[in-house]
Amino acid sequence: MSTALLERNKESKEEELSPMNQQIEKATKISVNDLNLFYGDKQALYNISIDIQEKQVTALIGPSGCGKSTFLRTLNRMNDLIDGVKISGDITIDHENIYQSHDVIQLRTKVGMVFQKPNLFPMSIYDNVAYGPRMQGIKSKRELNRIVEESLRGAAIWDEVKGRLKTSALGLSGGQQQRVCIARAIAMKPEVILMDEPTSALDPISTLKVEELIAQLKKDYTIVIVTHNMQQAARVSDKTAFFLNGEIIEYDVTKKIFSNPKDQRTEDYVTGRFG
Amino acid sequence: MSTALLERNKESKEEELSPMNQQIEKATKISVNDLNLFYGDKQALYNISIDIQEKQVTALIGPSGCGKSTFLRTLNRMNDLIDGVKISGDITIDHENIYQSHDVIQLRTKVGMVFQKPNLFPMSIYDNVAYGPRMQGIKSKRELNRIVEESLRGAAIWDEVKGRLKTSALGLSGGQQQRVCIARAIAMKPEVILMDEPTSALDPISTLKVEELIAQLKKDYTIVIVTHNMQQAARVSDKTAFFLNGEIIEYDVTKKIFSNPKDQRTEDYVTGRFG
Amino acid sequence: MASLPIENQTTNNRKSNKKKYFLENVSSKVFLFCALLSVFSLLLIIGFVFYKGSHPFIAEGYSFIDFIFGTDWVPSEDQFGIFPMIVASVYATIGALIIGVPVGLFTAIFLSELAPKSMAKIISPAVQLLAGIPSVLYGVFGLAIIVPFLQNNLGLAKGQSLLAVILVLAIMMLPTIVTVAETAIRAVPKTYREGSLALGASEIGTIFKVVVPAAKSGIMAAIVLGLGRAIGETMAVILVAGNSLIIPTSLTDSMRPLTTNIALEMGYAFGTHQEMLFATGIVLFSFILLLNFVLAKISSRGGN
Amino acid sequence: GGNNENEAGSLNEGKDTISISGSTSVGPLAEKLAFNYEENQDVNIEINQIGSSAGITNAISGVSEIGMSSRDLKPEEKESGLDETVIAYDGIVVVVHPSNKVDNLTTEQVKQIFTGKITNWKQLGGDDKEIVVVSREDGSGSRDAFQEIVGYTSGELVKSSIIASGNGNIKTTVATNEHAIGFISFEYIDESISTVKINGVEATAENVLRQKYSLSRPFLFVYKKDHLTDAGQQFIDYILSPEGQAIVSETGAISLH
Amino acid sequence: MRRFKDNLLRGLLWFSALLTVAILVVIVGYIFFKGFRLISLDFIFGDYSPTGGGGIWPMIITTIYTIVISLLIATPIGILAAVYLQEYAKQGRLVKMIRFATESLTGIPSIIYGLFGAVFFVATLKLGMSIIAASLTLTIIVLPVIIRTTEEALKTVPHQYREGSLALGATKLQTLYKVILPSAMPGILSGIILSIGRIVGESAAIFLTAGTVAAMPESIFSSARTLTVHSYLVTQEAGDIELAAAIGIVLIVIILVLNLLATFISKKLNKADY
Ligand SMILES: Nc1ncnc2c1ncn2[C@@H]1O[C@H](COP(=O)(O)OP(=O)(O)OP(=O)(O)O)[C@@H](O)[C@H]1O
Ligand SMILES: Nc1ncnc2c1ncn2[C@@H]1O[C@H](COP(=O)(O)OP(=O)(O)OP(=O)(O)O)[C@@H](O)[C@H]1O
Ligand SMILES: [Mg+2]
Ligand SMILES: [Mg+2]
Repeated sequence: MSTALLERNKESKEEELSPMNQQIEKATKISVNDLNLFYGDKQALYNISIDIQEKQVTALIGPSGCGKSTFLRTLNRMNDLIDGVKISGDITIDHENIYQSHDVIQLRTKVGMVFQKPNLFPMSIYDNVAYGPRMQGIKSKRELNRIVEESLRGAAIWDEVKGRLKTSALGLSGGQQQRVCIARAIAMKPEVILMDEPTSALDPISTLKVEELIAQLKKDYTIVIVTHNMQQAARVSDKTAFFLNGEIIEYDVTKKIFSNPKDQRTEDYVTGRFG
Repeated sequence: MSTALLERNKESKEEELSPMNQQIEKATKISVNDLNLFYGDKQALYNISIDIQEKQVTALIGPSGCGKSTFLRTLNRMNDLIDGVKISGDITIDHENIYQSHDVIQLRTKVGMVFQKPNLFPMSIYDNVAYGPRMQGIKSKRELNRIVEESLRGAAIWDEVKGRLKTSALGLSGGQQQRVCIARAIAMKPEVILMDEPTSALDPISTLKVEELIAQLKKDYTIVIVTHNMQQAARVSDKTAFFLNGEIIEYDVTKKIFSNPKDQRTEDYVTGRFG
Repeated sequence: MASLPIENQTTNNRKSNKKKYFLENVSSKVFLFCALLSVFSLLLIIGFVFYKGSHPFIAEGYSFIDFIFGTDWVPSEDQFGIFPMIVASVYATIGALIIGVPVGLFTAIFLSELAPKSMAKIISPAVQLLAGIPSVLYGVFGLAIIVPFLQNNLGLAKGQSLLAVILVLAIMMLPTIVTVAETAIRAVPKTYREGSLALGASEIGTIFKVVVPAAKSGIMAAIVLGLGRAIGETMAVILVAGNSLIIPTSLTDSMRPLTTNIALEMGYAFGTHQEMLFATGIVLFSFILLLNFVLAKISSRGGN
Repeated sequence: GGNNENEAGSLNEGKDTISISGSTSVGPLAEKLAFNYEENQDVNIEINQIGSSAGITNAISGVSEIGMSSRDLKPEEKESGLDETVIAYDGIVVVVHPSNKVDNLTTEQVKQIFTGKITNWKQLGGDDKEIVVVSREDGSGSRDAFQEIVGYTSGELVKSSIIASGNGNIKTTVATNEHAIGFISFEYIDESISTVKINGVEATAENVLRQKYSLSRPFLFVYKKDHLTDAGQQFIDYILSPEGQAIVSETGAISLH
Repeated sequence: MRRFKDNLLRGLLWFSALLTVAILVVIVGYIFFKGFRLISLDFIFGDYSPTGGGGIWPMIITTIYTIVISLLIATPIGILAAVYLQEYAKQGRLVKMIRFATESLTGIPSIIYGLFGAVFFVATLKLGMSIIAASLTLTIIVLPVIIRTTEEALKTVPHQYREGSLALGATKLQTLYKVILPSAMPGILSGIILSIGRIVGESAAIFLTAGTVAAMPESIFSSARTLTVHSYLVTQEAGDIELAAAIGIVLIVIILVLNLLATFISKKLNKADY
């Protein structure tokens, strides 16, 4: 299956895209085929088709409101929660159609998510991070302690919060909260991690740490990340998809997107000449 | 009064900083003197002293949790709302001590604010933007229409929302919401605008637009902006203060901070070598 | 980061997920069952009232029009006209709303937004205490304090009056309105308040323009529940209404609301008389439906 | 069966249980009778004061063994096979506020007051004050009896009259209103209100028994013959005995003898 | 002008609150003033006798029985029903109608519930006049209150919490009892407290279903008299306001204890109380 389908925009040249894909040896983890999504009557995604490779970082970029978050949320079926959302097309993860399977829980255990706005629960920091594992039935105090510490370290926040694990998570600064959110997702040891602008609230140092973390995580995990930060996309991702008005305009290895994009609009966007 | 006081960190060299300030001719708009702030028993700001110049953009940078937001919120007394906050020291705006005056409302009309997380009210877009002016007693429909359109244009969001001004503001994407927040602040025509990472949820294009807007606004307004984005600080600000652990480590003209900082820690931070 | 072997974990998940989905299924059935049970019991009551109350009109040839618009209620002489009571109920309810709702809401706003924490901590539970005082005692209070007060200060021959009813009902609505509305207002996110204050809105402006509208749904619930409490109240009203069978024309007239009629005579009623009291219940129910409908309309209009 | 609701009875060491429900006017008297009766007998008497009609309904349906009524049975109720026993008489007394100077009325005057022909105390030799009429609810035994003896119908009752439920409420209403006039049972007379002589006759039990004082009504026990247990019958017998009737007199009601 | 309006509104807020407090003080004060003379150990703990004034211990026990049983039934059903309406049901006409009917039923006078209970629970289900029949009737009376307040409380729980939890692979059920219900606890609690008030304050519905037997109930199938019914009877027939007020004092104390207990329990249940 081809990686970037631009059914509506006939400007794309599919045959040119295919060779690029062949350079990437990794297996396909997520395969999206002809996905359309409507919020009520309003179409938010048009004919999205994309293959996302295992153990790589795939970045989604594009202007505000173009549908990046919406697309990301189809991958763990978070859009199911919104009334009036209609979806057509297929999404398979590990060759399993996630919209046909009824096991959303397993899907969401496998596909972790970090949201745009930190959304910690009104509990202690510890309980927030231990939440997922507990829901999976892990009860051993020692095991939980280990997971919590490991996850918080992984999210580069351990040192800041280790003394106040039992205090409310909502007392943390925005950046701290977001890192705890990442820790909470990591604690589940998912296979895929979806990140919706995970560092938009972070300072450069934490951002760097999270980016390092991403680089490290991708050895084991498949990561899809939405970012507004071109440098970040360039730094962390292996492949990049450029969204515009609900369509994928271009999807390719990151280097190519940033150095030599096919589409004029992509070039305009990544060089900041857009709009 | 000297601009950067590093009472606790004796490494700083005050006498060296002073000459830099003299290059800046603008008058002092906000003057902060020996400010200490406690959340309950926990001290969040230490001996902050800083002069902020009129009709300039002052950027506050520093790692997450260092107190940037906290400091920003002292300038329009938003910290008054938090229980158990204790403040010592003086802040004067236009030579008036804002903690002695009892007219917080006038202060906040004069000092607008854009928050880290978009916090639109559950009303229509129009009502959100018209909220401040209405509170000021503006009733004329035409006048309000004009203000709303102007402000939304100013925040680079007019075209996206003009068709749905009367629909709920909460249906917008994160980026869109934040720009409406900026519009809402602009609608008040304040003298000072405080921005707490106003573009952290925006895509590069909107960010650029907002930055242009900031450049334009500073002709009339004094702007204080917290940002994690070094490039942004470098692009938009005239002066930059570097915060660390609740103190100002260095405060100087932006160019100096980024090209030739005095303090090793500042250098480490702005070059991303920190931590 | 070190991790458990992924496959291992996945199979674990699969196993336990079966149980989870089962639980999920069962629980949603249980929730549905509870909802249906509630609905069922409520339907039963409605059915019961309608069954009993419609009998005279269906089987005994009484005219429903005469029932609604008749002005004479003399059960022992087979006259069943409840028009004066309908008027009385409308007046009493509207009056109680006009006094009870603003006082209750304002108190709730005060407690959640203005009152110092320590003050709210004492007053809120104290107000909730009022909710548990038996209505008989409210009636006694009304009869012993409010009625003589009106009698003496307004120079009336009798203090049992529309005004006394309105005051007692307004008082009885208070705890419900205050408690429910206070909880709703407290739940409004802080960011709204911050956003508004940062725009130079005053504390009061913020409260009325942002916080209260954001809590609209809960406030409506407070009003509706408070109203229900007031309309459904009988024991207290019996004592202060006077229960006279006239169409009230002034606040100082004594009158008999629909509910009182039911409670007053049910103890001795028999046969058609009793059924007519149930019919009174139907009218009351329709009255409440109408009122709630109007309130819902008002609130949805106010929303935009 | 007549005792189907009384699972408690079987828990109670095999004691017999008599369940009685009905009139709130008869209730207090029945409670005292039961209280004394239980002291000497191995029996458990449950008394529920829920109103005459509900008590009669219970007696018919078998929820209660005996119903208490302060009004006469309606024809339909009699048709369903109820028997009745008068256990006492209840005198009804006209009461006014203690400050009221009027202390004697003729039956005709009472009638004119309650039908709205006389509207000011002045007309009766009292102060120049509007009369506020207080009556019981339609269907109430006291009211039925009162109206029958005084001689007016429910339809004639002055419309602006205050309707109070229960003797206590009439008493409280009259006690707090100088304008008011009402009627209550003998049992509830106390110093908060003052009583009015009817046709010059004082409202006392003797005068009722001597048939000088006409305002009275019977207190009834109603039951279905086949529901009545031996214990129930014995309790009724006890009430009708001199011992039981002595208690009746003690409580302020009028004994049968 | 704006300032004037602000001050006016602020004044009104203060005025309303003061008025409410004044009403509270006057009513509670009146009850205490009227009733405190009767309060004695014997009055509370003695055995009831129809001749003396006191001995309300059996009624205290009955009152507590009815509260506990009604709450034990109504709270779970009400909360779960609200959960269904708010979290599971499709928000359509039907749900709206259910909500509407529920609300409207709060205005039906309790004597009608009482008559219903007398026909349905007492006679049809053959429970007899008993504490259980009264409790079931009371359950129906307070259900709308619990459902409605719980629904409102659920509505105020931020959507992000649900998303956050579900995205972590938690089931809806887990999300519900770990995140949503704890966050909604204050609202639910106020519903429960109002219900306690409603149960305690009820008379008509109780004397028609539990009767007025003034003796210690042997079991929940016994007929018995609650404090409120007792105070109803003494005001209605005897006009003994002092006694009613004395009972009122006891009731106020009971409610106070129960409200504190409910608050305490909900705090215990709600570990997420930050
Ligand atoms: N729940 C919703 N109902 C209706 N429309 C929605 C909803 N959520 C998003 N949209 C619309 O769908 C479009 C895509 O939104 P989305 O949040 O996916 O954008 P995005 O690319 O993530 O933007 P941003 O970078 O600002 O987060 C936008 O036009 C938005 O207004
Ligand atoms: N309400 C509060 N109560 C207690 N501590 C707080 C509160 N708000 C902030 N803090 C603490 O004060 C310190 C400074 O927080 P602040 O929000 O000012 O950081 P920041 O520099 O804005 O960080 P970020 O870049 O992550 O937004 C942090 O350690 C934070 O945990
Ligand atoms: Mg987004
Ligand atoms: Mg901050």
